[in-house]
Amino acid sequence: MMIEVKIVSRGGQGGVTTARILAKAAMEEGLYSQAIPQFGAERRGAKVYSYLRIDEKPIRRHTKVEKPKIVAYFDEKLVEEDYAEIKILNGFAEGFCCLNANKIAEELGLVSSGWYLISSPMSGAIAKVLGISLSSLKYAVMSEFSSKVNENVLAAKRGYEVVKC
Amino acid sequence: MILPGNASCHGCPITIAMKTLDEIENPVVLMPASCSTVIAGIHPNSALKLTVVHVPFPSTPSVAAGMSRGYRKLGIKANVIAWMGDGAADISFTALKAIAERNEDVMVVIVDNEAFMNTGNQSSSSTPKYAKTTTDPAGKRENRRSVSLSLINYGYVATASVGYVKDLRRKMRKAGEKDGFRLLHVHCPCPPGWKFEAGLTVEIARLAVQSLFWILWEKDNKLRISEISKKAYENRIPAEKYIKLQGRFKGIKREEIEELEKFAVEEFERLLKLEEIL
Amino acid sequence: MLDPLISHPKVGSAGKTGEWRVFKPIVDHELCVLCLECSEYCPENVIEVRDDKIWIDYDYCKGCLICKNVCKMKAIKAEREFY
Amino acid sequence: MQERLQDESYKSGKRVLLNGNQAVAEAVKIAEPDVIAAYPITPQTPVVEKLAEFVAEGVLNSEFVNVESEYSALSVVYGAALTGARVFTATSSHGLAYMYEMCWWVAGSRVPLVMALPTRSIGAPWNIHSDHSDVMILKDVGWIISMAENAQECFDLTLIGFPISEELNIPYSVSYDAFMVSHTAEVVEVRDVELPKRKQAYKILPNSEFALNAVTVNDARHKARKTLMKDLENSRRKIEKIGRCFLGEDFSLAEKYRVEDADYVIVTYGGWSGDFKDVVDEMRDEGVKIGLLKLRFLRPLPEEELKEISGDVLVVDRSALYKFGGMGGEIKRIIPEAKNVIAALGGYEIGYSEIKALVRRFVSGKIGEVEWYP
Repeated sequence: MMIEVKIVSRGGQGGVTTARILAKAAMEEGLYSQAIPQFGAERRGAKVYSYLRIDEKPIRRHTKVEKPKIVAYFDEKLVEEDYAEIKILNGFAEGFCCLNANKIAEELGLVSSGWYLISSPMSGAIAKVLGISLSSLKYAVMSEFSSKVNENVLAAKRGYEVVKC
Repeated sequence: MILPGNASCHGCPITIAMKTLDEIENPVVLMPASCSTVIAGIHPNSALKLTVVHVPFPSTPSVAAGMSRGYRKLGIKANVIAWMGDGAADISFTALKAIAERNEDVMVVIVDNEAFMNTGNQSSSSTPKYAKTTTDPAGKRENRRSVSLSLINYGYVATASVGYVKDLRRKMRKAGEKDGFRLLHVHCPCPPGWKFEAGLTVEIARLAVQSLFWILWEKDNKLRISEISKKAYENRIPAEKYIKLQGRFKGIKREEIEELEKFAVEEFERLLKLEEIL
Repeated sequence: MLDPLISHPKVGSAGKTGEWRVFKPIVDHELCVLCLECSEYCPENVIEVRDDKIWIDYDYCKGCLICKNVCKMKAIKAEREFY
Repeated sequence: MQERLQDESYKSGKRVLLNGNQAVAEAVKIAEPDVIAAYPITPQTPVVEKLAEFVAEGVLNSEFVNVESEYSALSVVYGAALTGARVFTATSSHGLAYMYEMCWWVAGSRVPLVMALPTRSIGAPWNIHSDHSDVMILKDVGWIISMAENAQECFDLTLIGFPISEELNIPYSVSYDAFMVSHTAEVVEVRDVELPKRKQAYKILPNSEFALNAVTVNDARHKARKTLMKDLENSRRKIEKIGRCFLGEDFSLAEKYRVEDADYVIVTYGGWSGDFKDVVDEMRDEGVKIGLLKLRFLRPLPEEELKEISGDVLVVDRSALYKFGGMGGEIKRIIPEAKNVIAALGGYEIGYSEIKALVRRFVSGKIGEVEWYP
């Protein structure tokens, strides 16, 4: 059964990277995956949608994701009306799987020009919800980053461990 | 080497220039649409005993750069020569500037007959003010601009004239021996285009230099105005002598000749100042 | 495949261009000092030295008369061939 | 979901997550061109950046030329190809339009080269998104044109492009939808293959002493064009032979998907093909005998497969030529009753449900000769 995930972030927070990390982690699990960035110009601070598809068989579909099972919001202000079964939030609110990804990023020094770089903790949280193993996640994070690799691996691990539904 | 029995017009300056290609070792000559294309021969014949590649008008500098990169990568010794008219220099200027900037190992030869002659004499940026062309039937309104001067900061750049073949040969040989970007800008008075008798090509070319309408210079490590032109500055002949022989200036007014003369002298004096700093 | 794309060098690529001539340059060998100025400036590349004399290939000489005009010895004169 | 799919390629560690652009670059790395020249344009830019990175890292031994325009990009690789160098370039949309003159010149010169073409709309108005307007202007120039459905095909069709182009002496383009394929990362099997050395019909060398492409009169240009077009028309067997050699025995110019007994057949190409396959499966489950013919190559046109189709045919295009979509008009030459839809230009995002709705309309006989969708 194909699972579709929608990631709602702001340009600069790492939403596109999150989709790539998760697609790689799923691939490491022996699954097929697709990471779809928002098409077109990405602007820092503006709302950005990225998508993820995971399946046991090759994914043929290339059109937009219409009805994601899972949605992940990178901050509370980004939350919008949706019909997803599972919602993940960087923040705290009723009905969401929650974590404080900003805090994890801050503690590990994953900050750039005041922005919390939360692709790793968020991918940790989403991986947990998706049932992807921690070892596959770590592998994906390591292959995605070329600097602050250890910090990102730690951040992903913490996101994975602290997310509460 | 240009072979006899080609399709050039009577008294063609371009074929005079083509003969000096024998100064170059391992030449591969690129030709965009131009008089040279027609002179070079109609299929299945070629009028040049050389390797020649005919290419679309604006692509010449870039195809030349590609060939030179290819030869370099494959370890083949070759001297790629982009042989173009002033028209091709106009239409390919972005590419020309780009290969100069990248210092591509290409030798550019611009045979400048001061208009688009292959299509029957339309104005180019080289056409002098007041010269009549089919697209400026009342005479051109703007002064010409020198493509070689605009590229003076890139590699070896020199001007030459078919009126002074020894100087042309020397510069051709010198450019051919160098690596990187090289530009040789050759003045080519055109009998049918400028409307003068075919036998006068060389004479007109020399008058252009002696009246300062064409300046011979060379920028190697340093800019040097060639001796021929320095002497011409000291014993300058009146512009009228050069202009009156050419039908393209028919009906030109006295004050207009004076204006052109002033422009030519000023250009030379600017170059003299440039010689001190470049 | 390649026949239409490849052209080979040929003397007379545009035919017997000597037929284009109106004036025929004639060398006065008495006056000629073999300075080769005429050969250097000949646009058609038809002037060379044969048997220590200037030789013009009239099969291809178009008769532009540049040779006549650049000759410092005034050793070349023109003869009209057509009226 | 936790169950691992332990296929061979996964075990050998060659499965990597790549988007279409990266997959193209990986294939180019294997082909190891002598000269690469390209000018950035969205959505092609990452191809150029990736190759520049490979060269800088020293994993790719190519001359990389940073040109000032697409026109020069194709001019540079054309020049290099004449010398015997293997070459690669990439562009898109306005870039292709800008280099159009050289597209003809390259084809006419019978010079092998490979160009990646993520397909993007051509303005005005400005639009950086996917449709097939650009590749359609290349269609009748005299190039081999392949069309990738996904990142895997981006890799595969780029890889085989080099030997195909060099065997046929015809330039080769690999096209793939902007963003939908160029920027979507997928699991790709990076094949561990070695390509044969470059060959070509002729080279230009200092001692060649002939002229290439001189002015022609009478029959020469006619002959040149006729030979090129006939060689392109007849290139099918050689393309398939090379494709099968590198990609496996089931490689062909067109993919037949459940068409054998079909009453309805969708003919399409590019990034949507997979969505249509999913629709075909769903409707087959409902008892509708429907199939899909995916054109993997637009040039040469897979005419044999098109002629074999039975039942009602719908050609789905993503470009508009006069009256018909990019391929619809010409497929009607082979299948006169074929219906044609011109869908979602300029990245107009239609979803899977809309694709399904379109197919349902077709099956219920509600689509006219040619329609815009939406």
